Amino acid sequence: MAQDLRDMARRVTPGMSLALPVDYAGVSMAMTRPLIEHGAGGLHLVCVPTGGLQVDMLIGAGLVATVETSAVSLGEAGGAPRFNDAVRQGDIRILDATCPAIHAGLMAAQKGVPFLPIRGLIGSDVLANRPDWRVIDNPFAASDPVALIPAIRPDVAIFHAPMADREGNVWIGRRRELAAMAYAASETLVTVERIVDRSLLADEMTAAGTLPALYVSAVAQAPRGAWPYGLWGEYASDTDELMRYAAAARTAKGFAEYMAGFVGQEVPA
Amino acid sequence: MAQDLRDMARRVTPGMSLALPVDYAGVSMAMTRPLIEHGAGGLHLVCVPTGGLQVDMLIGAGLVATVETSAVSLGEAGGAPRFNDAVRQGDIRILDATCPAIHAGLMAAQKGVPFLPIRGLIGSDVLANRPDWRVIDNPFAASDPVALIPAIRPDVAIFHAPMADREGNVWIGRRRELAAMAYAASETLVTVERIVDRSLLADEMTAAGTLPALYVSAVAQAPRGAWPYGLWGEYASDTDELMRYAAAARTAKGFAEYMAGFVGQEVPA
Amino acid sequence: MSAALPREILICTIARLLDGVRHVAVGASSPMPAAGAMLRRALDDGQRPVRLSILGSVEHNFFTNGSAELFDSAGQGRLDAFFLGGGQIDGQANVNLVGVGDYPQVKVRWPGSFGSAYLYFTVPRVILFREEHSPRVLVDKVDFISAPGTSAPGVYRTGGPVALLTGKALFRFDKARPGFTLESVHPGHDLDEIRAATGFAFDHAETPAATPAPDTATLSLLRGRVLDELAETYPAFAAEWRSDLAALTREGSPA
Amino acid sequence: MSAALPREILICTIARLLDGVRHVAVGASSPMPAAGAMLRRALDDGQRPVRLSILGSVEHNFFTNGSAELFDSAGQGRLDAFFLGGGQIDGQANVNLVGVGDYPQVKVRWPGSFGSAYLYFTVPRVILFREEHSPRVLVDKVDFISAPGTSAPGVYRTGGPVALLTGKALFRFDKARPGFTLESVHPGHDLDEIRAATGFAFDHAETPAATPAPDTATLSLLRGRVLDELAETYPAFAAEWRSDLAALTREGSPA
Repeated sequence: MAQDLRDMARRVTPGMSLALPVDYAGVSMAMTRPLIEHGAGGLHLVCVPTGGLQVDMLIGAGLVATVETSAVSLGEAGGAPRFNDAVRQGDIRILDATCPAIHAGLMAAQKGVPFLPIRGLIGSDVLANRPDWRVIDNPFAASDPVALIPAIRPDVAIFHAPMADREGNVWIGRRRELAAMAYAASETLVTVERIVDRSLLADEMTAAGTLPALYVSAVAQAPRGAWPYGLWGEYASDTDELMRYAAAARTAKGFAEYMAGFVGQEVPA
Repeated sequence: MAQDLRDMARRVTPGMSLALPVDYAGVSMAMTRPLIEHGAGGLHLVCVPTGGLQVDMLIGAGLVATVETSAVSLGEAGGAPRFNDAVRQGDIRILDATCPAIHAGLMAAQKGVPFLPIRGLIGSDVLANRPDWRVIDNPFAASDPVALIPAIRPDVAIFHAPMADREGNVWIGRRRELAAMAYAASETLVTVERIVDRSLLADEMTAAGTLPALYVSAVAQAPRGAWPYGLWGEYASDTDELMRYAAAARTAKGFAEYMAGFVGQEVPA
Repeated sequence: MSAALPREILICTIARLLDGVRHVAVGASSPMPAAGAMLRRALDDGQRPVRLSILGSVEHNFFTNGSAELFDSAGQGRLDAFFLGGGQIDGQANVNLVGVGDYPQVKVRWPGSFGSAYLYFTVPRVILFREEHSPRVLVDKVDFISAPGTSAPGVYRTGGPVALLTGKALFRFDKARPGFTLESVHPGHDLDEIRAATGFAFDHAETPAATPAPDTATLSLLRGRVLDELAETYPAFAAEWRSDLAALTREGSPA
Repeated sequence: MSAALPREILICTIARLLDGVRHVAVGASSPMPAAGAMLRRALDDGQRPVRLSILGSVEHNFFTNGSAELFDSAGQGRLDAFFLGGGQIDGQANVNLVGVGDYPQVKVRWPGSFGSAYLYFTVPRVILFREEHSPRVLVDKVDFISAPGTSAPGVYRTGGPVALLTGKALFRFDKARPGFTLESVHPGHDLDEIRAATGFAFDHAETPAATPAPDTATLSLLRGRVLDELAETYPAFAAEWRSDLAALTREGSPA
């Protein structure tokens, strides 16, 4: 494993909160093994806005105390086995949310405000089980209850993107939830397919899809670093591999066996 | 004047609220004359977040009832003469704001929520003069007052951008306040330097800076349509022309004389 | 042309439920709602543009502001229709996407509520779609309300459920009562079967109508343009459908 | 090398006030703050990266999320320093960017408060910079508070004014008192003149210090790299400065 990935993983300390993106946005699967080997536990995962393979692996590895999410699944490959098992066993605390509430919490952090209001939610058991959320009467109208979501300020955001330049600017294209995570987080760790020599801010076309280095703590190259997930505009998901994982991870033993061979980047056969 | 610009102007009816961008983001100066000739008055201008030449011209033409803004000026060319005069005369209602409050109001509309909180403001006369804003105690902390800005939902947003495609997608690059205006507004009218044949959403690079047609009501071509303002990545501001306007518009008569010759697009000599 | 397959009747029913929409969104693993929306678009071609967003798809994604934009556009009133499934759906149209048993340590855990707790409030036409029609799914009372079917007066709500479509029948939802009314029964099923398979009480005519089969023109559009379009995003689903159609033709041909 | 021009002393003072910052933003028409920030960056070269955002500039804009991003980054604590001018500044460091007279129908209208009512609260090191030092600008009490110098206990405030720099002097702001203390007087000015030109009361030493002139190395950096950089964004200001330097050399050369 590359030393720079190990170095990035070392920035995560026990008990930290980690923001991780939805499966199609750019999951840094390449960071999964370094995180597990590093072993910082008691993590609070914030799924933006849902989780998948990476979340399931970190749970299976015993590093997770809390999952804050709108869902965890392996998509076409079915339910997330280690997550589902941990919930049933009561091994993790689950903070069930709904997608726009996660976005609202991150946006509150981005704006430097203590909360953001959100419509919906009222009367749901999602809201009923979130004592950390509030309902107030909209001060601009009569008897109009509205839910408030407190700011979500992750310690670290981790994702994978197509490219970065040597100044640390990262091209995220239209996956702006990656920017939202970085704005909200104290530190942001990024793996990329390639590092380019020209500045991504040098022309307006690439600049439009670029997260500025101001928000980026470290970048490391990890080709096919989202595998077995795909990366938009780059490569497709490896559904067979996800199925293989889903079958193996049904038991703790099967999970351990699968993980023994998992590098986190596709290794040419 | 092009018929399509006239047609777009006709979508504006008396008393509507219009969102207009800051001078460097892409002002559709090309729409100024069609709007004035169309003559819909009693307008409520929302400057995102500040106004300049276009706002001054619409005020000078007598079409404006209210200006909601963080500032109005001609930048290097000095104060905005028709705006300043209208304020002194009490001819317009001024809703003084601060830049991030305008952004917060638009973001509330984008999110479909009645308000957004914002830090700062407390103890300022900006807040003291906005009875339409509120201060509440942050429900997540003890004795922590925080200001709330109600959603700003303009009837029409109007701006100028480098290009659009035939489906109505508009390339706005990193000037994302233009997207924010469009998300918040009921209708969005856009002038562009050029219309391209390929879809701007067809590849991830151009898609990253594209406002989807979902938010765009009409597009018209208007080469150099921001002049005498510049357009990022395209052409620079014509400061001499702004100075010429600033000098002329010191009086109502000078303004009328200047406007008689103003087409709203640079005419080759 | 051979008679409509059960799934084709479902897709055509979805297209009917989408009549008049400008913008419809479907989840990532929802080939039938996607096919219904594509059929709607094909039927409205030249009259009204129908925008289709498929979450997680690169091809059918015209959003450019990350995964928050779908929810933002719903909040702005720019999203007309959406589909919700649900591990459990009850007679009040409450939806459970979280699990069976006592929360949080549920016996069976499903992925989670996704955007339901928001979109159910803000999308005018939410179609509940679940092929499995059984007392396990259609329950009297859900174990966890991911999203409530109705709201108290005064609660801001511009959207909600309009219909429930299963593999056996189509129900309409009446939010005033609140409750479901059986609208039609799909070919090959009957009221007794549906009564037995439904865990909640519902209104129905003495002799419920049959879900209409598509006309030839619609079926031809569906098996042509729509199936081709669908194959780009859901290749496995489209291939299975094509093979069923081939089998149907073989069976039918000797006659 | 010839002696420092008055504007060079101001720029070097600004660079001094920016010691230790990681990210500083300046307004669109602010060549001197920009020059001070560029000098700070040049002085820190190789030790600490200093990011400079110039509002409205394409060249010095590393933001990619529209004009809201500056304010967002301040709210996140990622903006260390900012400059504020003001048509009026009073002894409590209240700033007026709106106008003179009774609001809203003021006698003299200035552009407006811009981002001051927010950035004054959220940027740790706000430097008040106004070259004109007169009783018209430095007033006892502003006519309109665009942004207050201090806040009541309990009001969320992570930033505020640290200094006031004019063409005649440098003041430090003490938010506990609250009030200004004269820190140093620029060459060619004295306490009596400053007292007469200042409309508010301020603390001062019996014999105030003189604002230090830059050393030769700093001055050489300023007239070389910084002036070149500045010329890209503020060509007119840079040209005037160069012509003043040329005149200074001509005057000095016969000696």
